[in-house]
Amino acid sequence: MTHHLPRLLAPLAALALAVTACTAGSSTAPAPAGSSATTAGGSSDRITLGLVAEPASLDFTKSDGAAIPQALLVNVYEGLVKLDQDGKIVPALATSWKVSDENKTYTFELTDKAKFTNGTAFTAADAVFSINRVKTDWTTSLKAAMDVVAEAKAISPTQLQVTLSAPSNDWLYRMTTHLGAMFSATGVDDLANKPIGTGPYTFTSWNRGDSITLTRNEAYWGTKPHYQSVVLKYFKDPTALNNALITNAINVVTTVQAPEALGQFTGNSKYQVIEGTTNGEVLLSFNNANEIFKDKRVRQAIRHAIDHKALMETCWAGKGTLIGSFVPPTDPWYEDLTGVTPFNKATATSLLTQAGKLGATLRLRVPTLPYAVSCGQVVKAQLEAVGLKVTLDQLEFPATWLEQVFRGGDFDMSIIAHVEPRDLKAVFGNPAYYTKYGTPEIQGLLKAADEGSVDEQTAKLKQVGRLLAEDAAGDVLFLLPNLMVADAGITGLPQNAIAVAFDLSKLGKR
Amino acid sequence: MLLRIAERTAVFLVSLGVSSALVFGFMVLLPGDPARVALGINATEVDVARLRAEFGLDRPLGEQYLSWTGGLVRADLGTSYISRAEIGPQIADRLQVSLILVAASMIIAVLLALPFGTLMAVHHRRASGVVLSAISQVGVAVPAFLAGILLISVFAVHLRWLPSGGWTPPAYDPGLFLRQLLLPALSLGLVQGAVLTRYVRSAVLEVLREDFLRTARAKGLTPLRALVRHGLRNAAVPVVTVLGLQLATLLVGAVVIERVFVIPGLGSLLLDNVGNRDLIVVQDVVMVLVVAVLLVNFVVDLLYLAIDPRLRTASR
Amino acid sequence: MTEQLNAVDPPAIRVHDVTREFRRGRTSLTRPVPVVHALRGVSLEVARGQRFGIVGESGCGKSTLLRIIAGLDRPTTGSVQVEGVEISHLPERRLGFLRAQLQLVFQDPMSSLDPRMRVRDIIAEPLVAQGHRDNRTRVHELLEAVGMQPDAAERYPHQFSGGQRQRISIARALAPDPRILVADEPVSALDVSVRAQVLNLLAELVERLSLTLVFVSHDLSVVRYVCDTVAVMSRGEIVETGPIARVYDTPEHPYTRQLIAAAPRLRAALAGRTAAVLAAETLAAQGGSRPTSTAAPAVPLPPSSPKDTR
Amino acid sequence: MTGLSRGAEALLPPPGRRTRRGTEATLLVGGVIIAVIVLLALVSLVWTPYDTGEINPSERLALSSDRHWLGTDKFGRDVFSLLMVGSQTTLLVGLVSVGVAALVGVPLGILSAMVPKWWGEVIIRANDLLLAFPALLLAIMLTAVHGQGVVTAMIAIGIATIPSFARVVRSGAIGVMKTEYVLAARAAGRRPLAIALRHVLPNVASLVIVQASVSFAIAVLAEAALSYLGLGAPPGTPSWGRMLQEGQELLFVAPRLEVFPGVAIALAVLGFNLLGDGLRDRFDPRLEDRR
Amino acid sequence: MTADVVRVRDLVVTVGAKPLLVDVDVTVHRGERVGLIGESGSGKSLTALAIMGLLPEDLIPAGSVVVTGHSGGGVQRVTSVLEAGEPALAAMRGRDVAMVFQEPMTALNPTMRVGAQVAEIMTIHRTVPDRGAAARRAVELLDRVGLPDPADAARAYPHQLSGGQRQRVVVAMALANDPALLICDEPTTALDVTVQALVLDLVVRGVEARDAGLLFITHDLAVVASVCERVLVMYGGRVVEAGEVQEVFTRPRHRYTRGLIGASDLDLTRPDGKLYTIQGSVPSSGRFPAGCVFRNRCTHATTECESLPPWQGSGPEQGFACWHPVMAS
Repeated sequence: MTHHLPRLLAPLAALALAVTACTAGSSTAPAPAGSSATTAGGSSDRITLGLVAEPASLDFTKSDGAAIPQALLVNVYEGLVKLDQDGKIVPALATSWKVSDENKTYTFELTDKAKFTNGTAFTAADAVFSINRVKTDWTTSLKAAMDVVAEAKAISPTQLQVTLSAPSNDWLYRMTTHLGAMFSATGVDDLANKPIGTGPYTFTSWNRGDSITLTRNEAYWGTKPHYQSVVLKYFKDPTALNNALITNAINVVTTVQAPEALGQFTGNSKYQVIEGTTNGEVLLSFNNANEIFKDKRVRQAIRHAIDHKALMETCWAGKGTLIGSFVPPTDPWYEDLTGVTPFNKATATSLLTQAGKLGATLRLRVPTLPYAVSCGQVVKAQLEAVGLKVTLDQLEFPATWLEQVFRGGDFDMSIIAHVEPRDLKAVFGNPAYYTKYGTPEIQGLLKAADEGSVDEQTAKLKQVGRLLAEDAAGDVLFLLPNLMVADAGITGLPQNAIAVAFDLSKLGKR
Repeated sequence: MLLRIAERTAVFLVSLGVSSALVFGFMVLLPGDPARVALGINATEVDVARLRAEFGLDRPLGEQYLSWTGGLVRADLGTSYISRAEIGPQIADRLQVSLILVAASMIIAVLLALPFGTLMAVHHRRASGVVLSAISQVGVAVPAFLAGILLISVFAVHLRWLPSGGWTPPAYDPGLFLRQLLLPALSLGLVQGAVLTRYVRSAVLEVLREDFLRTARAKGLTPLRALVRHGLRNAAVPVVTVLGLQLATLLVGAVVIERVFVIPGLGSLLLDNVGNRDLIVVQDVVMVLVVAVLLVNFVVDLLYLAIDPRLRTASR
Repeated sequence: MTEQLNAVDPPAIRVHDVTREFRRGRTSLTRPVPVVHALRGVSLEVARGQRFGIVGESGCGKSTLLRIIAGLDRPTTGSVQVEGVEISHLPERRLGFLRAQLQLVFQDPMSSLDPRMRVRDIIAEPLVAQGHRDNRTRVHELLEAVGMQPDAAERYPHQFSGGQRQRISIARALAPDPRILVADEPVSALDVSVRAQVLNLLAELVERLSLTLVFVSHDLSVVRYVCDTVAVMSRGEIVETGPIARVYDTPEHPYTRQLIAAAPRLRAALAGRTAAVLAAETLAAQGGSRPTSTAAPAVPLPPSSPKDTR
Repeated sequence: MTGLSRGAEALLPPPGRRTRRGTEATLLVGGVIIAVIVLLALVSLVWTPYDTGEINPSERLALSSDRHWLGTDKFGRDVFSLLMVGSQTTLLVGLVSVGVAALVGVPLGILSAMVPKWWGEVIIRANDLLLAFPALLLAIMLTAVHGQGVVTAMIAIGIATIPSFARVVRSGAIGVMKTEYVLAARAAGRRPLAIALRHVLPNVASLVIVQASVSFAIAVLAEAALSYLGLGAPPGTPSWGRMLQEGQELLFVAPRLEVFPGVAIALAVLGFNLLGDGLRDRFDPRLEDRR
Repeated sequence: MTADVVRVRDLVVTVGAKPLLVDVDVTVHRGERVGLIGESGSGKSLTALAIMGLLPEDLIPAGSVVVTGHSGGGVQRVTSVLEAGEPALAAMRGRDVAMVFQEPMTALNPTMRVGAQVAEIMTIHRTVPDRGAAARRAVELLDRVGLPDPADAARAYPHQLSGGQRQRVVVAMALANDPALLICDEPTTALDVTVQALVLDLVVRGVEARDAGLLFITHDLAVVASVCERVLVMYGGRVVEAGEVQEVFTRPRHRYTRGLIGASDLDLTRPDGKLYTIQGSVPSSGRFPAGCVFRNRCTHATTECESLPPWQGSGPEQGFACWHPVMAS
């Protein structure tokens, strides 16, 4: 036999080589740096971050999905303003701004140092172009937030004036998201493949299915980042993500998908574990258009039935924050409302009995996301313990879940984390939304908050939060924690994940 | 001989045609409007209609099918609905990854299966054969991804000998490429090898009972030489069949291992794009996979002709 | 039964100018599809009560002919009449009368009985297929007729020896009380000591039930014992027909002569007809002139024959 | 059976075959494993040590103990109970998918052997085309249409298994159609359907049983793979594949959650494979004479 | 008398506890043609396989089998088959002893050209200087066995030849190294009668030309009478009668031999027109009665037959074992 082995091996080896050779010449060959994930730990020039959801495209003007702005905003694209770690709006490309005319006119002073990576300088004209382009070219749902803009004009190359048709506190906030990303008037031909921005990093390559590589923008107008290159590496499997950190294939796990697994990193001096907060309210949503949920007692019973502490303990290893409302602590109008409907099985059962819905069957349709799948099982068990029947199914995320639950309304309850910042209005202010909620009272308060002063805004939104809790429009199970694990020496990692962007510019090394 | 090749080629081409229609038909059935998915949850009807027109989704199905297959023939796989990237190069990259992984694991499988399967067959009555046979049975029973997980936890996490996953094109860093390839190829290869071993064993057993093998021994060949000179080629037909089937299923089946080892292969591309409802990508990937399988079958058919002269003249 | 036999009746079997061609798989792109001429213009007539032998070597077309007579295959051209009825163009569902009139015994005692069926069901199958119910007594009758115990009915074929299986096969053939029995090499797979038993049984049954017998064999001596008339087939043609004694003693066709010359016979062998003599005579009968030469003529490549397809 | 003179044929055990004893041992081990799994599944219909729907945070990730023989998972559910209930899914997936495959594949195989050769060729080529759609691919495609779930997985695995049934049955049926007893049945006046049912089907039944057993094993593996990818049993439906998937994220915290379902799957596959091998040898016509 | 090329003494072959062959004695001398006859299950083929050392693994032989061959230059090579190791046996097979099997359809490797298969047996034993010579000699051999156009035939694959042609190839192969003993196991059973005559002639002339011994196994008495000088009759795993062909077939002593001759001869009928038969059928292996193996089918069986009949005769080459022999007339 042994004589035959080399002969057998030879053609196979040849095949392998042939395939190999093809790779080198392939059209979308990634840059060497971006293609590999090991050895990252040793290089001071390069850092590799492990992320969970890979973007489907690089063009957030055409495609939804949090992954694109997470990677590109603040890093490749910059806005006029951005959000700091405490949730405050701070300058970015705009060095300062003034609001006048009953909060309807915004005048931004722009930096004159910024330059797009295609070589052109950033001017007010680009800003006007970018703002107008949202209305004309964007196709994502976010664009609606720009509808309030009546006019944008360049007063001088460094002065931009934006006039709103009505006062809106929300508008400036939205400008911190990718809605406010500044594009070069001459650099939007191929956004899906060639993003051009003013940010501290330039887009270098995208090895689809694997990683995106960003390179330091040596011509950046602000403080240049420490790392020469940043690799964002995407993992579908949480275990693989953790393994990658353990085996030095990555330096940072940006989102710990299985909090139970944190155990292997805590107490190990090689790693630092970062626990912060996010905007991600894990919402047990009700389809309020359904007959059964028209009865407030049922909604309240469900809130009473759920032992939130045990739930968070069970499905997210106790990591996270119990908030009892739809407002995260990083918003100024946050209030701890966990006491509104305390966990009480007896109350729940008696409410259900009063409503005549004891033994009713509810369809809990959750997306295929780790926390939703986990929590779904706990919710099912807890609701069944008070006399409801729950059928749990799992819908592929995003497509099927969007199709059937979100758009189709074919569900009784679902679980999903609403990670968009300040999404109170979107989720509970719109009867057409999948939660089918949005009483005139709430809508009125939301409008007043948007148009009023900052103090008014805070007061009104507090009221909304409380109303929602008392009316049990849905049940916020808990607030997702921002859990990261990183090599011990890495600095500048954001404590809280409250902005849509993952700011890579502060990353450094001790 | 030429006729047989022509025959097989015809079957191959007809199969291609039929399966492309099947794949297209199936994709039409997929719920979810790709334009709507691409635009996200709050898109307006106007935007959706515009995008549908842009992708040609509003044209009659027959026309869509013809333009798609026409593109396939010209090796133009179209543009993704969502990422707007050209699909061809993307699939080509992924296919290379999958092919390397599958080829490597099949090499391991064959290197494992040929000697051990033969040994098991020759010694099937002895303790060594029985023990090997039992080991292979256990190997067959282990899911490949479980093998992968175990290999990672031992060799990557505990021993730190090899990376736990990832992929580097061989041209950039051959050493790293090989180190990253080893574990996934092993997890697939060991399991597939165990399966193949069973087939080699039974094929060799089958051949061992052939008259001509007894003739060979009556000529003065030792059992092993008789087997090598006369048996293996005759045992090759069933083994090649299984090998072909394994290759074919592995191209998709490797997706599990790709998931475990974070390898950007074709299976992952398919799975991701089903999730994204990037219909055209799904359609193309499925088609590429089907073509690959049919191609493998075609090659296997030709191999039959090479192995067994009886098939060259006699009609099946 | 015997009084029915009179001259105006049609013969039991009349085969006229039957050809049968098989198209084989194409072997080349350029050449036409090869056609095997299994039968080329075969004609024969079997009178009622006759015991008609068909002799030939493998691939000569005798099995094809037999299948055509039994309505299991169709001639490419020509006519086949059984009991006066033209069967060559009847669809299978209209062959009911043929199934009742003509039954078959096959060669291989292993493969001719369904291993998953009890003997009872095997024997009753022709009856069931023809719509009879409750065949228990008939099965026992038949078993007895072929010299087996009634308890055999409850057993399976593999529990019997080759000779016994052939008896079961005969019992099945006799079940619908046919007038014609067609036997395809019924003893060639049997041990010598058993062969004689089965031949005796066949002869006895044919006699007792006044059957018309068509007996196909490659072995002239077996045919000689069982039959009164013989047709010799070679390469799809009947080369010679006649009373068995005449054909055996004064063969007219060279092929018949060769067949007789080549067959080893015990007594002749003991009298000095050694292998060399056999070969020489065979070649001589064939028209070969150099019986002792090493360069024996090419053995003809037989067309599609059951043995060849293995 | 050629080669050895007929005498020796009856005398010799076919060389290269398992001995009777080996066959019996294989059958026995396979049979016992499967019997235990079936028994567990049946018992779990009426009783399990703990309710698998019940979530018990206070007992999360418990180690093996008297209370929980195999410990608990991250929801505090009893792993042994989960394994018991999970065996239902495993068996169900196997049964339905093998049933689907057999129901389509067997008639297809018989048909392709009984119709004129050319048509048979067309049927089997069409059947071969199905081979181009492995279970995983079908499952991914079907999931896209019907959503994830056990039913989708079962149908996908079932459809993907059709070709192997059709092929095996076809080759067996062709053999049967060549036998003289089929000729005899035709001569006796049997119609094709009766021949198919009374002669072909019973004589390929052993092949079907063996194929079913082996396919069962493959189905169990396929279900595990699908569950791992999130295309199999939904959460709340205990399944071994699902347990493997859920356990994986805790691999280093609680490796037992990976080991137990892994062992269960491997055992089930092993059991069905052994059963299939044993049955194959037992049904081997070459051993038949020696019964 | 010349030297014996094979000498089998007290050969017993068992599988498990079941005896398949008991006390078989066979001797073949150089240049002698010996027939081994019997029905299915009598043990003929097993005897042949035992001589070749090719018994299946789980069949256990005992006794002695000694093959005396010639390895050239007049040097004799003696192989004690049951004791020899595989290399020695391999050296013996195809050189000192060659074998022709029953089924020409399957005895040849379907994936190898015929000429190469013939040449192989010579290269294995290095009876020709090199591969080229082996190939040339193969063509020559194919010519000798009467294949038309032997050069073409050598390039053919087995399936392209007819049954008779294939059997000629097998004979050519068997004779290639001029073996001292040729064993033919039912070599013509699968062949047509006209082909059979020629192949038999081929075999006989082949061994005669080489002065080799021939052990010819068949169930056909007429064939054995045409080919052999001496014959052994086997039944139930035992040799029940042996002697000169003329003697055994004209004056059989054992009741089985007598019955076999009667049943074989279709020209001979009983007074009632029926053929002579032996009652019952051959039992399957291991089911033969103790004592005289034939007694359950024998019309002359008495209680005496329950004990083993002794061998009566001048030696293993002539004699019989029967309590109630046919009286020599």
